[in-house]
Amino acid sequence: MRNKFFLVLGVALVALLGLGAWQAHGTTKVTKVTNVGSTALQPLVEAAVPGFLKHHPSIHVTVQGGGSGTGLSQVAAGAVDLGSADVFAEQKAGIDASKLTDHIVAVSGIVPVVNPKLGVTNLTSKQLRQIFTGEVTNWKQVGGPDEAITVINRASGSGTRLAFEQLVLKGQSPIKAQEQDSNGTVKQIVANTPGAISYIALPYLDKTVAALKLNGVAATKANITTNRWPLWSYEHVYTRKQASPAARAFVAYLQSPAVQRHLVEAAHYVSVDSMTVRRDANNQLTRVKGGE
Amino acid sequence: MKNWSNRLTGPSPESRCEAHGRWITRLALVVIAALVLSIIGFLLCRGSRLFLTGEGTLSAFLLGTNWDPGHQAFGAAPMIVTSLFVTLLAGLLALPLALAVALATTEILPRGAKRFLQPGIELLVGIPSVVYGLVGLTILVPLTRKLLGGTGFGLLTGAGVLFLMVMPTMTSMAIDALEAVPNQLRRASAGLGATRWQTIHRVVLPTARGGILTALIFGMARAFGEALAVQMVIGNAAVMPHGLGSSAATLTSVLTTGMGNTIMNTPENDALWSLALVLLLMSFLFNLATRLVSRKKG
Amino acid sequence: MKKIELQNRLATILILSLAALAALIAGGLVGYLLASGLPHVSWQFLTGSTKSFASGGGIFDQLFNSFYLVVLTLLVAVPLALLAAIYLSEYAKQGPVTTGLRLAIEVLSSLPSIVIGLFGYLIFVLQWRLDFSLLAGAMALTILNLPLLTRACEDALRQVPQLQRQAGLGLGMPKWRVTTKLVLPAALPGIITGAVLSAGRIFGEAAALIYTAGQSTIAVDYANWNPFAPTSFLNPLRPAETLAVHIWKVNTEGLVPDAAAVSSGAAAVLIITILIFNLAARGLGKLLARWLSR
Amino acid sequence: MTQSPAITVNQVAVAYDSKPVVSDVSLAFPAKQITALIGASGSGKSTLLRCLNRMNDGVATVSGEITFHGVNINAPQVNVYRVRQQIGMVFQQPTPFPLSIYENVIYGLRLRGVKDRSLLDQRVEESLKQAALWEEVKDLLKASAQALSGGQQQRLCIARTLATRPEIILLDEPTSALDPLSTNQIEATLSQLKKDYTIIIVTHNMQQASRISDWTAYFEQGKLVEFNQTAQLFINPKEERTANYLSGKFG
Repeated sequence: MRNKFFLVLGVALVALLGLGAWQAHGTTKVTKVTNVGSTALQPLVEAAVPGFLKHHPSIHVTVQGGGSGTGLSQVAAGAVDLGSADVFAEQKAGIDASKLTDHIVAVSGIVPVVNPKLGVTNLTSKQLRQIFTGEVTNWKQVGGPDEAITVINRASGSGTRLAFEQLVLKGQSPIKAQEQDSNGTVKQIVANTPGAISYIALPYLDKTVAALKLNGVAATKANITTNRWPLWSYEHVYTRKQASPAARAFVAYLQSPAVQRHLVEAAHYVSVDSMTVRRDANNQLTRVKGGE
Repeated sequence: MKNWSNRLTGPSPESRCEAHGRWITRLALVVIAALVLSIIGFLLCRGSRLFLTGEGTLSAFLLGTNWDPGHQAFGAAPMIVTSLFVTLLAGLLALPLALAVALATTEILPRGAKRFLQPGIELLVGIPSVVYGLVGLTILVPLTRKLLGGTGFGLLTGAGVLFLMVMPTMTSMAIDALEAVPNQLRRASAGLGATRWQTIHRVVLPTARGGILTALIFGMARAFGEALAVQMVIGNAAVMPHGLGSSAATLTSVLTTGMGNTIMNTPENDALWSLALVLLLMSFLFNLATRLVSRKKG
Repeated sequence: MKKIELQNRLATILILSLAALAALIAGGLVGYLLASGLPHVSWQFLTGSTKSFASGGGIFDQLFNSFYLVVLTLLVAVPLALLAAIYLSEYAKQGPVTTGLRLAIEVLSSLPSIVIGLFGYLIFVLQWRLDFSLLAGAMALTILNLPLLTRACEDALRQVPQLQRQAGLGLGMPKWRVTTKLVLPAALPGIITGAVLSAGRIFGEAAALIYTAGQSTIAVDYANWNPFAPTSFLNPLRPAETLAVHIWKVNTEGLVPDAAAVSSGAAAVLIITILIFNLAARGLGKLLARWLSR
Repeated sequence: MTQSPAITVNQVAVAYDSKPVVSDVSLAFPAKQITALIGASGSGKSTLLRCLNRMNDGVATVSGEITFHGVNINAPQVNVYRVRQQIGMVFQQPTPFPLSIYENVIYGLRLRGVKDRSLLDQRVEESLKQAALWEEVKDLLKASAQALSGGQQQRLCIARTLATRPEIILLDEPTSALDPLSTNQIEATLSQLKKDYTIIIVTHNMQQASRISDWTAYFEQGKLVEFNQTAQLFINPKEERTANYLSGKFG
């Protein structure tokens, strides 16, 4: 009797599932677009998905992290449609940048941060460089309290670190120090460690850490657009040269005013449109007209 | 006669059921074996690329102390040493406590104690490693800073967090090992006038030694492979450690930090897979050694 | 004689105080997490959905995903581990092959979960075209949990007295029947303990899921019960962020101003969820044991 | 012997791994009689008993011939489960399953797919009566078998074996875990059962062998020393080794 009951139950379940499969098959076809890459950029791209879905209900976009390296590798290998990165593809060895198309979706400021109890608010470029190369090991050498400096660097190979090394260290190699991969972790460590210094992306800055001025200039959006604050980098989304129409539609949406005016601002990135300078993969600056 | 030989030979529902059972269990085993072997093969394949492409040599990899994959320096010795040391330290810290809890619940406390303990242990296993890392960052790091001076990040803190993470697993397995000791043995020992400690020390622990060793292996294996939590408190700097308070990096923490930032099939990325292979080989050797030790004495 | 008793008493005190220390550490940890997290937990937090840049986001999707992933993983992992354990404990002869296999399974348990995650990404997500999905996550977690689970099942089976098996065999039952009808119900508590411990690891795992189940959730429809529909909450082929991954993400790259609150609140919710899940699993296990032995 | 033997053992040897435990035993067990196997621990008597329904499969290697109704039960085409259904076994310790008394008795039948309620009811009553347990448990058939006393549990196990209607019942020291009163009851039950069944019992208790068995086989170091009618063997053993064992002398 029990067996019969389970038989009936099983048949009913299979029938229901079959019906479901048939029904789901009948609905309109859905195109999938997958974005893999920079974890720092992920929140912004993810936030753009609901708005995009309103315009293109048949395109489902999945946004995943995995890191800039993964993003570039996978989009180059054709495994995913979009690869987000915070470095130029040209700056990464092992990637054939000529196969990829770069779409810049935002500009991110990079800001040095210290433990808030330290009381240091300003450093010169030289002092910052000396701290990260290990020439200066105590805060009192740069006008702060007598406190050992704990340097927290970013993961080697990460876009933020690459930009920081190019713009601040100018070719000198940094001391071997603690390396952390993510903005959040860096922030937590700096907030909890006396005498700690590191650098994070501007959108992640909050009250738990103290931002430093560089040569008296504060890391504000206005200063970034004019390059008065030189520590900034692009946030890229790469596609292959022959990208699918769906992927192209999503990238176009990311660069559209709907995203650039509202979401980018809300996420504390700087909109690409407002920049008055442009930088290429070799760090050459060119002034562009317009801006705000 | 004919009749009987018919009655006793040939298939029956029972023999069909048995064949069926054998088939299905063997299938499961084959699936698992295929999975395990493909992972091992996968790691061997990826992990040896660095050496096969000629970008690095095995001896420089195992003995070199300079890890800077961006500049073709692939010395993994600091991480190997750190991983081993931190794991051992965490295991040695956790084992006495895990064993004490297990002994207390199985040998000393009334049976009801286990009912409260078990859900507690299972809870601790389920806490995400990030949360352990955060607890380490907010509690253990300042504590170590006071204790040892310096930054507070380092080997000891890393081992401390790992100790917290592996203790529940080890406790749970140690309890299982002690419970597997037949009660007759305990009664026989008590009947000979042995005190509780003598029974534990001379009968229970020797009998359960295999299981306790397994608990240790599993606990340390988990410590060995843990990344996210350790990475937050160990200082994550790929340098040779020179003291309990010095910053260091484990194989897994370097692996996890670097994996997302490197391009596949570049030497930087291959070096990370080689680290994973080292991890696999070391835990293999470690398992083998423990097996040999337990067999020799048991 | 006196010395022996003194030794006994000292040893007992030592064991109990060490155990108390362990309990204190563990209790303090859980208490700390609950105390720092519970104030942030509200009905809105439990039932709301995540926000990208603003504070006040909830964790409902993540909570459900965690549950669903645990169920899916156990559905794959427990039968596999159990059958393998049955083979190892009931059928296999001791020999180099079984020893080697056991060793290989145990070695697997020390692989960092990110390696399993990347393996899952390259094989399940890309090779098998499962995309970032619950199913790919469940399979990666199956690999992660196989060692512990197989071990637990095997131990549980071995602890069933040999006599029970013989009694069944003596009645002319095939070994497979003896195993499923007599040994399995008796071993069920041990198997459930293993499964519950695994469930705990699944609830808490992040690194292996980042590359498999993914770290973002698509908008799902909780009214659509058809598991084949792309937006159904039951669809195993949709990407899903679990609570542990969410905690990880908020802590590492969260852009919400209340990241710390979300993280600690989510941790507290996770702890309570695991507690409820474990109690329910044990209750269910008792029912199952009764049902199996009939 | 007027009847043909129930089961015949011809030049049987058993070895665990490569360690021989039983060697060159030939023996014909008379039908519908009780045969006792006696001997010191390790003499191989239990091992031989377990060979009779192939409980040593996969554990030990058995050579020689064991013939049941003209069929060599170790032949490859023989279905081991059918052999065991004809030759049941009861063990040293009572092994009730964690079920009701009723379900325990009909366990073997259920597995064979018997569904007829009245047949099952009838089998339960018959078997429990044959095992002399019916009067004690007829009102608690739905109660858990594990609540019974040790002696009752062992009789339940006998009833469980009887319910599948075997021809031969093998008992491996069935009373070694029981008190004298329960032992008496089991012995009485066995004496009743020999009307319908062939019974082969391994026992350490020589009084028990002399009380209940019709035939006795004495084993020493894996060899059959003497096999005779019980009265003969106990009063007038032909072999000196048997006499020594019976009088408590060893070596």
